[in-house]
Amino acid sequence: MANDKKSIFSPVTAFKNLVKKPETVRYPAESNDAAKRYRGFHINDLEECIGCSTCQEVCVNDAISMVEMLDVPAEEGQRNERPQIDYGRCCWCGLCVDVCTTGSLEMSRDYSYIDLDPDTFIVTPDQHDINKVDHPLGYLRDENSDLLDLKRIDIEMLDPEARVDSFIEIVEGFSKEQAEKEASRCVECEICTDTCPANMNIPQYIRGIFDEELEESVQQIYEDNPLPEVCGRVCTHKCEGVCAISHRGEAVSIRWLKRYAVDNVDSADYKKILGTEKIEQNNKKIAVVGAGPAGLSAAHYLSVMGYQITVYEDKENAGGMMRYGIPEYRLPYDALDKDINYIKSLGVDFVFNTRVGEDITLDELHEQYDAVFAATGLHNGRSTRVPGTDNNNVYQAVNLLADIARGKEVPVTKNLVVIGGGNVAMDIARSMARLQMEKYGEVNITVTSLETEDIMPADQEEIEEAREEGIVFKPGRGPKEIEVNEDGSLAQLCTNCCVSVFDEEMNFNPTFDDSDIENYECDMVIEAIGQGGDNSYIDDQFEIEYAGPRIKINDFSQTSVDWLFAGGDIARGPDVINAIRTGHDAAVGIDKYLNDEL
Amino acid sequence: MRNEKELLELINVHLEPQAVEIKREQNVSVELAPKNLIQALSFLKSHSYQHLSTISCVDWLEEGAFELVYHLFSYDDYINISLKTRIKREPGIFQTAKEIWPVAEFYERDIHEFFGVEFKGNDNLEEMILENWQHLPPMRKDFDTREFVNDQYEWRDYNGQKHTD
Amino acid sequence: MNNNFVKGSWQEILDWAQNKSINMLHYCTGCGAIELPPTMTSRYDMSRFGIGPAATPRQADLLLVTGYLSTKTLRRLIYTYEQMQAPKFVVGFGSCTINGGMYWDSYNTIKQLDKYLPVEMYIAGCMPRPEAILDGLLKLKKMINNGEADGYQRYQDNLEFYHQNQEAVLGEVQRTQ
Amino acid sequence: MDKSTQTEIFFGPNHPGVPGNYGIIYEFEGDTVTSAKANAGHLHRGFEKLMEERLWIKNTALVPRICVEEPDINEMVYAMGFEAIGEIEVPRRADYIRSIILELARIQGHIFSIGGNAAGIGQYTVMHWGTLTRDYILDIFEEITGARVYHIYIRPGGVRQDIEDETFDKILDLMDELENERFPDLEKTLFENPNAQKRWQGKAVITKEEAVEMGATGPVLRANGVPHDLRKMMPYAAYDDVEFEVPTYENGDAWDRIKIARDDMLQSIKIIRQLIQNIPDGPVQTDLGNGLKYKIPKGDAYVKIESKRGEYGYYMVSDGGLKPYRVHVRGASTPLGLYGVREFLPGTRIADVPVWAKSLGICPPEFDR
Amino acid sequence: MIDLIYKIGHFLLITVFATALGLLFMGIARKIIARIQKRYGPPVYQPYLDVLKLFGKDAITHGFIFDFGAVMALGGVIATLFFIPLGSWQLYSMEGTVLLVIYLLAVASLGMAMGTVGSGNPQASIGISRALTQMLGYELPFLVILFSLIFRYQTSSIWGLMQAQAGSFLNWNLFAYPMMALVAFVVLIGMMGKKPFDAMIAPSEIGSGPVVESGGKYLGMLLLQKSITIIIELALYVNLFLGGADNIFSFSFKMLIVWILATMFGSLFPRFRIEDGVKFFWKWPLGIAILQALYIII
Repeated sequence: MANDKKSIFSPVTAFKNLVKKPETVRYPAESNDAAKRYRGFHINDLEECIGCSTCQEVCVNDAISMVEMLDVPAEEGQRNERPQIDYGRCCWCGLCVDVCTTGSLEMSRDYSYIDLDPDTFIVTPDQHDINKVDHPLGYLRDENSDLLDLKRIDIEMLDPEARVDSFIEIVEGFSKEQAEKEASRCVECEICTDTCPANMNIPQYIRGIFDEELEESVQQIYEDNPLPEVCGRVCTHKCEGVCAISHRGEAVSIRWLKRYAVDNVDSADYKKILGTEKIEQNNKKIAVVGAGPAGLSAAHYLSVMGYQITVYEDKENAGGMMRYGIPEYRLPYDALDKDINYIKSLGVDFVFNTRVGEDITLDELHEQYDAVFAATGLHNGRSTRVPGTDNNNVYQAVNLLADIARGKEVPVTKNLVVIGGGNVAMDIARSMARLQMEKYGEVNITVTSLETEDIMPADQEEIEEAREEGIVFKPGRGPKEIEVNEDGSLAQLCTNCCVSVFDEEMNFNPTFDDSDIENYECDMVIEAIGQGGDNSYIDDQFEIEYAGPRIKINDFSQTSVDWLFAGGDIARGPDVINAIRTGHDAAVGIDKYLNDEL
Repeated sequence: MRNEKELLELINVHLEPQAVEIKREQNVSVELAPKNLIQALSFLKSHSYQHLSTISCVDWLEEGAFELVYHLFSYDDYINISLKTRIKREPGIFQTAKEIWPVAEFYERDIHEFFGVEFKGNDNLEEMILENWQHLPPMRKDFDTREFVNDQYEWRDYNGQKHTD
Repeated sequence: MNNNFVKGSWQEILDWAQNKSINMLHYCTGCGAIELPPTMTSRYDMSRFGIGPAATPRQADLLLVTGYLSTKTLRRLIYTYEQMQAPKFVVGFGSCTINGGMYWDSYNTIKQLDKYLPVEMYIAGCMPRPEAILDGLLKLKKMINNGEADGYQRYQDNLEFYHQNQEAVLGEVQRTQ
Repeated sequence: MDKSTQTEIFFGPNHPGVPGNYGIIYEFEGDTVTSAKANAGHLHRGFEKLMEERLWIKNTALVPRICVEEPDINEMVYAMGFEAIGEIEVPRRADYIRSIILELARIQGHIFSIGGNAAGIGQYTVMHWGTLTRDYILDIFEEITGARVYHIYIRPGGVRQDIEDETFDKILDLMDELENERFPDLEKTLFENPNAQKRWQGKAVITKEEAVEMGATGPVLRANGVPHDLRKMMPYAAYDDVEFEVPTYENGDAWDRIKIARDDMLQSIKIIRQLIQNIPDGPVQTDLGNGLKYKIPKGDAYVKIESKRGEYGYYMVSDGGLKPYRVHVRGASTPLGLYGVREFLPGTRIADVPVWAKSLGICPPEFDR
Repeated sequence: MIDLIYKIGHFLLITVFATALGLLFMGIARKIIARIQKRYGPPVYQPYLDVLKLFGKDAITHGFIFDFGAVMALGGVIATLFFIPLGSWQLYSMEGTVLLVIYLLAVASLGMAMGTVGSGNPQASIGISRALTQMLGYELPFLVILFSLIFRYQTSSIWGLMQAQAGSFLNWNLFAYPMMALVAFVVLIGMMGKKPFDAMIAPSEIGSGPVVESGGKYLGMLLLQKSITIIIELALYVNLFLGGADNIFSFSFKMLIVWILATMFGSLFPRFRIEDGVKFFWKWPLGIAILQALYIII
């Protein structure tokens, strides 16, 4: 206390301020701009925003709600909803900006909004904030503040060298930690659910994985998809294409997560988990034609409802294209059988080696059963019909794939060309690559397609993997002629440049440039440009309506003949998930139809 | 100066702990039976643990227990001890620590107000923070604040502009 | 008629004086109060506009509700408001006074201030910056000058409505009026 | 004493002399307080309950609101609790930035409370200067974090954004300005002012024994010659990398506590300079994955740090879920504001009640919560 | 009759003038304090607006005593005003002695006290008891000064005391008896209730003391009373120590100088506790005053 200086004159120094300029900011005459990072009112780029509602999820105060906007189209991958912000709740924390999946939501430096009417404190921000004037941007998210996990967990895959000589499944699947980490990336926006042809409860089953409750996941998956082992491997995963995370990062590996969930639950527990231990029968009988994904799906859902199902299949085993079209390295038969066996265990009868239309007519089915679901698929390969396709060394991909699946010997030559740019082309090319490797120790396969690589219908990763395995791509080429040697063997495939595949109305109408000719030497050509179905078993007996090449069905997969339902590739698609959806729809439809609700 | 290990030894010898754990550097957690706790507090206080940071209460609804956590600190050892004990949730009665630390009276009052725990020996447990509270003590897990707010208050709907879902 | 005219213009003069001289009550109901000192003191100095602090409710014209109101504070705030002398004005600060703000699901705060007291205007923010507060007060001045700030009359006219709402939350409320 | 000569006064909650929305009900006789009790709870929002209802990340926006005077302290304790339970390492640069923020916040808080203390004894000039000076620090905060008061900047795993080099320069410039211009002015006008000394010396004394007994920490202890500071006793963030002293005085009165605030600010300036000089490069945030899905294992932790008023602690419990199971806040002034009022206020002159309340740094929101 | 009207007119004029000047001084003070605090402050004419506004507001009464107290306070100061020479402008100031002025000012204080008792607020009671205690503090040295002046010049009339300093400015008591002038300056600060002697209104301790329950028109009246009091006290000081003035303008100017100085010092020093304040008055000012008195007497 003693050493505290004190003097009544010391404070007098403060009088110097009398002659100094005051430090007051004379607002509003002198404005004091907010800092560069200032968290002011929200602005939102309505074009960029996809209405994913993640901002709503993260909002601490329930200040954000999604409001329907009629002038924004509800396209695939986005909802016509945009965030509405309640400034009677907002706390300007900026978490919504940090978490915004597209980066459309931002903050301006504007901070002043005053009104007499509290009802005006709610706004759907667009490029202007609540004051409807332009302001410089304020707080911006950067990589540190970002709340999304943009990097996906890479799935373990066999190396190209290790996988190319066998049909062992190349994707190894997630470990528990990986799966949980990957599952944690999901923001549960449900954009994927809207996009999935089967409208699967994707966020819910991913949440199950995150919560370490796989049984919950399996339940959620079986709501809409009775073939998860299949879809967990070979689904075209449109969901991942629209995944909200994919706008700024890599999409959540939805497909692999689904696979993880079902792979790690024992099929013996399925009945308990799904509550199908005891199903009440209703003594109605349904016939399903075709044991492909659509047929299996319909059979599953109908049998869960208590119907007696008989599936007619002309091949010797169930699965359709899943078994006879998709090679084993992508979809091991064990996995397929796990799904099918569960459906069988529900009491579904299978009649194999029986072709409807030949062994039994549709009319007969109609008499024996209460309703019929037809899903016979597309099993006949189409030909390019260019000169030379009638040669013995020109094959159809579907036939070869089926033979490989049956374990039959297939012809393998040294120098192969595949025509086609779809997944079937990839499947056959890669299968043949494995056979070539077994036989010759090297891969020599060329894939030509009309489409250039950016519009090739095959999955990008399939193309990548094929390339890794040594397959050469020649995209944008139209087959012109297969030149045949005099001894009947093939010489080369002659191609011209494909200028455009579709015309202005987006119809298939390729145009070619004959000045650009390339020839590919080959001793075997496989055509994989699409398949057609054989609906004669229907057409012979009924006048059925078509929509283009496909059978016309309504929302419940019902055809113009009321007891006949159709699904799968003959009605929609072609892919597994659409087939499953039509099968599920048919199940619902048949139930309604038989209860006179349709 | 004791280090964490020596401290735990001391505790093991004198206090019959149910569990001890070095949480991290300078932080020790000790679980005790309710009957030993008050005595442990005065023991530790006489062994340089003179600073009572606060008393926390955790409602373990599923286990039917309230966990009382006494945070002590020693200005000699620079170690923080969290002394934990679990009492039955019903009826939720415990002894006061007011005799050891008079300030505990107010921490206990707080816990009584928000959890409904009674402290025998503490006669000053009247309402302190809340006013005319008629419902379940609000920090209990079975008190649902959102439900309560829904009943008690109305949220603005901005003339129907606000979409709720 | 002539009388009305005189009365009218006298009222205008009073409104004008009121707009030039506002004493706000120093009652920190919530966290927004932390931005009041900068507004009141040297940095933004709201006394430039004739707005100054008042020590007691009796001397105040302006009640700033700076954010959330716990029910316990609401009771005191109502007493305070009723002690103030008309004309008197209430300004709501930030989200909490509009729709609960941060504490929308808190069991102990009110959600809409205008159900309990007549509010002249709201300033957005959590909490509003001093500049926003100044903007708000300048707007309030304009309103007072135009005779539009009539909250205290609304309170008198709808006394039953306000009292009912107050009692719904607080139980019995002592009335000084 | 005849009861009839005693009169009861409601000191607050709306009263210019109280620190915030808080009340002291005291009875007095003549000019001396005879009994007092705290009338707290006006700021109760049920924070601890609200935190149990919100995701880990969402609570980062909630915690600063617990004590409006020292929001950063709350952010820091919360983040530390999360990291302690989840055993998460924080990048070193983030530690440094956190320390810089905390020290700026400390200066900001001290200068504001010195102003408040001065206003309590009627020295409004210093109150104006104090608030003005604080505002320049808030400008820095605004530049770093995007907000003046509630920064929401310190996050589990690190800090929200990196600080740019120009901002460091600005901070250093401001520190020079504080040290060379603003603090000397303050020293002359307030600390050398005989009236101010008279108002504070020997007032609101709390002895060492009393302080330890009730759990008062920080300046209350240091005013009794005990150099206790959690920054030194249980180093966190980057405090083990810097050198600084803990100022102490011997009398335990209001005057000593206010001098400690002054000396603390000078130490903070020293710390900030060292931190800025030695700050390492590198990331400022550990990757914790998707913010909506922060999950830490089951466990609990009592974490505490040194606020400007002493120990500020959180007891956090996680049940392994997406939300905290329980968070209990121990504000620095809790024992003083609730227990101290009753025990130590009686005997004080009415004129010294604001000196008492303000010099002890009673911050009601932290015990109302 | 005309004489009466003239007188009444004069009364009114002087009241209005003093009020206006007092309010202007308050405005100037605010501006100066603001500058010291590094800000701009309200406009100089702010106090006029404040008064106008306050008279436009509703006001709640706390009973007859409360009303009467307010009227008495205002009436007391207005009456005092008539006995103070403002430059050459004066009504009864020829007859007015310093003692009368002191007595009349006490009436005003009593009026305040009555009003306070009427309001029934304990903080107001504390405030008024402090005000009266403080009065005890500063009146004592002030009386010593007055008596030594009266003794020195052998007149108790303010006019007479003022006349005694006529001639050169060196005759002003400020220069003749600087210590006494200094003491009187400190006392003046105390009388005007400026810091550091404003314990009776201390907002942070007791709301605003005596006026805690006064709102609206009552506060307006108190503000007017305050402004007139300031003028009376400044005028007293100017008359006693700065030799008064020939005309109202230079008189006002002198008052302004004193006022500004008082304001500036007031902005620096925190308020005394009431007993410290009284002790202070009885220590330094009283001691010096007595010394000075002894010097004069001997």
